[in-house]
Amino acid sequence: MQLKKTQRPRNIRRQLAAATCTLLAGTTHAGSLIASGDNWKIDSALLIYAEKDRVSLAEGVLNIRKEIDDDEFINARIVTDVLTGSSPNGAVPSNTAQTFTNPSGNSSYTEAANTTPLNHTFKDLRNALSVEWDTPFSRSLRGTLGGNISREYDYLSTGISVSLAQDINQRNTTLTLGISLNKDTWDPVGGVPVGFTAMPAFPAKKAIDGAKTDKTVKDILFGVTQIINRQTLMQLNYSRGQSDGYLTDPYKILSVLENDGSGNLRGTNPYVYENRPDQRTHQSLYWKGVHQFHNENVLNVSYRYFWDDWGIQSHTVDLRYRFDFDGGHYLQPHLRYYQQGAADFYRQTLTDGEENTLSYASADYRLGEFVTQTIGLKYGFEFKNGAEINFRAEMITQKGKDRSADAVGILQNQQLFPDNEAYLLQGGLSLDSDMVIKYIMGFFKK
Amino acid sequence: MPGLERKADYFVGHFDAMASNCEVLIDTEDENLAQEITRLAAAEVCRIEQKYSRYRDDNVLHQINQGAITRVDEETARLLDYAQQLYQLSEGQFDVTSGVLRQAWHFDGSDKIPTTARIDTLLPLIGWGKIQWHHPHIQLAKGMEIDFGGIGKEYAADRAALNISTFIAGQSDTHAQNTAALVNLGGDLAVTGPRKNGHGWQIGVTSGTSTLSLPAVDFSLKQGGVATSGDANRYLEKDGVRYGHVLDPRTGWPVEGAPAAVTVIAASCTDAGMLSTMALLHGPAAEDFLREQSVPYWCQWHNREIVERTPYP
Amino acid sequence: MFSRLSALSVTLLFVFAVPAFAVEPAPDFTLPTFPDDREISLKDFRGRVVYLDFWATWCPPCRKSFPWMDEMHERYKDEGLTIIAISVDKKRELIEQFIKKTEPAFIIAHDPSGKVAIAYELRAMPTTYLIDRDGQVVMTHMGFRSSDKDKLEATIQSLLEK
Amino acid sequence: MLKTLLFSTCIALALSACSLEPVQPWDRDLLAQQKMQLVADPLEIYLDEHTYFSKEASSGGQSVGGGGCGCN
Repeated sequence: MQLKKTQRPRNIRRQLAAATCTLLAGTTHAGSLIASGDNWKIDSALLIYAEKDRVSLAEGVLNIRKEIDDDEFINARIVTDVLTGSSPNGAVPSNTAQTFTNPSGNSSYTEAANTTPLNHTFKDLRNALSVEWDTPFSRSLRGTLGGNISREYDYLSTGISVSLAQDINQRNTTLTLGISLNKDTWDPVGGVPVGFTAMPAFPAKKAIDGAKTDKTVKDILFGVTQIINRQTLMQLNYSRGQSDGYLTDPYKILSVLENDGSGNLRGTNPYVYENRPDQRTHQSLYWKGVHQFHNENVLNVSYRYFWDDWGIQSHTVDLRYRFDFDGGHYLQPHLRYYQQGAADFYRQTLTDGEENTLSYASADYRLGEFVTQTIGLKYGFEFKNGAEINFRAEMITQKGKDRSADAVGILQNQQLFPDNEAYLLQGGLSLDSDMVIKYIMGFFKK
Repeated sequence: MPGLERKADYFVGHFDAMASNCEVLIDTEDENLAQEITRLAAAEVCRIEQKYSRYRDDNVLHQINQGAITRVDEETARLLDYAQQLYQLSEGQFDVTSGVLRQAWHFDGSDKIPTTARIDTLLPLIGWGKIQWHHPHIQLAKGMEIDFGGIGKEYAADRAALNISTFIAGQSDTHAQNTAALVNLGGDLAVTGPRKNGHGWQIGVTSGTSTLSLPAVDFSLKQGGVATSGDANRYLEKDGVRYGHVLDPRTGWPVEGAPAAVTVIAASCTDAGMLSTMALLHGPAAEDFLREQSVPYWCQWHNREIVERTPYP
Repeated sequence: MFSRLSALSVTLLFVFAVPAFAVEPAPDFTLPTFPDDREISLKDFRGRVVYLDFWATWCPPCRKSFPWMDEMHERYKDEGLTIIAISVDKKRELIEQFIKKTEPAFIIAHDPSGKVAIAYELRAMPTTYLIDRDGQVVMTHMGFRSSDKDKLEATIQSLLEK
Repeated sequence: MLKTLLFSTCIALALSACSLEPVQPWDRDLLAQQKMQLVADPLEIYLDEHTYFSKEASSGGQSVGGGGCGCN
């Protein structure tokens, strides 16, 4: 019954090794290599933003994107930022020193003559989390559901958003519809001031309308993205948003001048709290084009026209041009030009009695007429495994319209719009390799 | 419950599984790390034992062996694919369906040789080709059974070593990342890599027969695995003929003139195990087969009662 | 026995239920292969079941299908399955880099101009055409999701058994 | 007036889409690159939007969602 084996044994070692490799690795050797990059993506960035003599901000962002099923993603973003420094309080400079009460009402501070009065109490830590679930409904329709929460010591913002993207025209055109709803709560230091009431001289207390107040913001967006050719695509969005509730800045005040054209602050109650409408509807048209030239450089340019029923109109042009070099290096200059007109109720100062006749007024420089210009350069390096490291440096200047000719009396010699200059430094790191994720997991396990 | 023992510059973790004394040698002086690695290895080996033990009635193997159509999980599917490849590579000599022969053969040193008629009743129940295996579904004919006994221990050793490697790679400090380990499941062993000092692990092979007092063979292993097949103490003897325990699934009878035991070093413990098993199945040509594979091996023959070996390259 | 039945029923469902999958002859083509730069024609594989896949290195689901195609190749090559993966990448180097990393065991062909893609009226990346032993396209499948694997494999099995 | 403008822009875009030669699936190599995405570096855009949100009266336009802040 024995089987005679006479033929020479075959060499099977290599085939056996390949089979064993498949058995042990849990997948073919190709599998472990490919699955990695498509599954996890971690992006992180650290931003340092510093204004000359004003606020400084350090902001860290961590973004984790994971493919949980085919084409279905969970995206989570964690942001922490620390803000320190001072911000214009709305009052105009004067030829004498000025004294203001802190928002808490527990102390006061004095600003020297001929300087823009700043509120020095800003020191804030913000933590924000947003999570998005992005899933396909069919081969041409996908949806995104998002939620976000952001917490500062005096501000809480929560929101949800939903958007749908439908591909048509052989996937050359994508129609987007998005809506979002945000509910924000102010818990300002010292309570919510009553608009147009006087900022009392310490130790008197300001008139307040409760400790907390809130607002809701609803947005809707329609977009069309069109592939123009193999190298070009464009996007056009129309969006409309409505804010309701407390839209005033509880820390901003206005200087009230004497009625005599002297430009002097009035003798009693020289400062009043600002007061804005409790509703705002804004709209914007946004266009963006991305084009790749034959030398593989990419131009990314956008234009936004924004207008609202407060009378603000703005134009924003943003331009980024990416030069690719051999070996994964790239350089990307960035230019941005922003020009805005003032809100109808923007006033640099009030004159005595005006607070009783006007419905709204604010001296917040952000509602005034100004131009912001940004110039920056980014350097990036893409590793062969898909990771990327990048740095950028930018300079931002903000310049208001010179209104000294309209100013009265002694104010003609003052810089009424608080021009600003800021520097931005950012470092970023993106990873999407399995090894690194394992490393990080191991680190957290420790 | 795994135990841990401190040696000169490494730890040894102990646990019992797969009817063997199992140990893990861990090249570290960090007791917590050694503990964790031992626990990891024990967990993996026990998991595989439970999943593929033929003595249990609550696992996937039992379900398959009931003859029902079974949709199997990925791991089982890989094992079945592997079994199929082994069947093809060995031209039918290695067959995971041959376990039913145990019903006729009891290698207890006695002279109870089964009758040809008895063997012939079992032969229709043997043969990979009779199985319906279409990933991920399997169905066996009534009376057939699958037994991963010939693969299980080696597979478990490799899986445990692989899990340890993954765990080590995930460690954050460099000390832990340099840790190497050796998994030894009753003589089937796998290493995760060379020791910290860059040298291999010193391994001794002793003769399988108690009557012999041959010097142990020492060698150093940096990568891969080692496995031994065969057991000189399992045989039947009748009318002066010795029936070895290595059965040819195609005939149902022992392979004539097979070595008592074969030890092989290969890229993985599983590879080593399959090569040593196939060598046994080649009977007197076992060494021809091993030389053709150009792997280091040790071969122990009954008749000559010596261990021949190929020097470790 | 079980899987043969279920595979067949799956295929029938597709042949009859969706007109887009109606049987029609697969257009023949001749393309260079990677990495050995041979020329292959579809007609050379008459008598075998052909899994014809259009892919590109820049397409994530395409990349994701490679380990699975390797598995299918390994599992069914002896039963008569041929996998031809046609890359529509413009640049050769991209394919070279990719296959150096993944070492697929099946056939990789190159169609940089998309002429074969046009002949097959490709509408998405990736698209798979299952061609039976008589050279008829039996199934057209767009995209690659994990959940598609069972259906594709069942169709492959049924075509191999025909 | 504005609605008319918007409407006509949409029509123009739709018409241009019809007259454009569609880019075929196999020709999307460049469009698949990260640097060709509308938002090529999402974190950079997020940080920019956050910065300008707190310094200017306009915001949004690119997408919906994201959070507000009481920024200064």
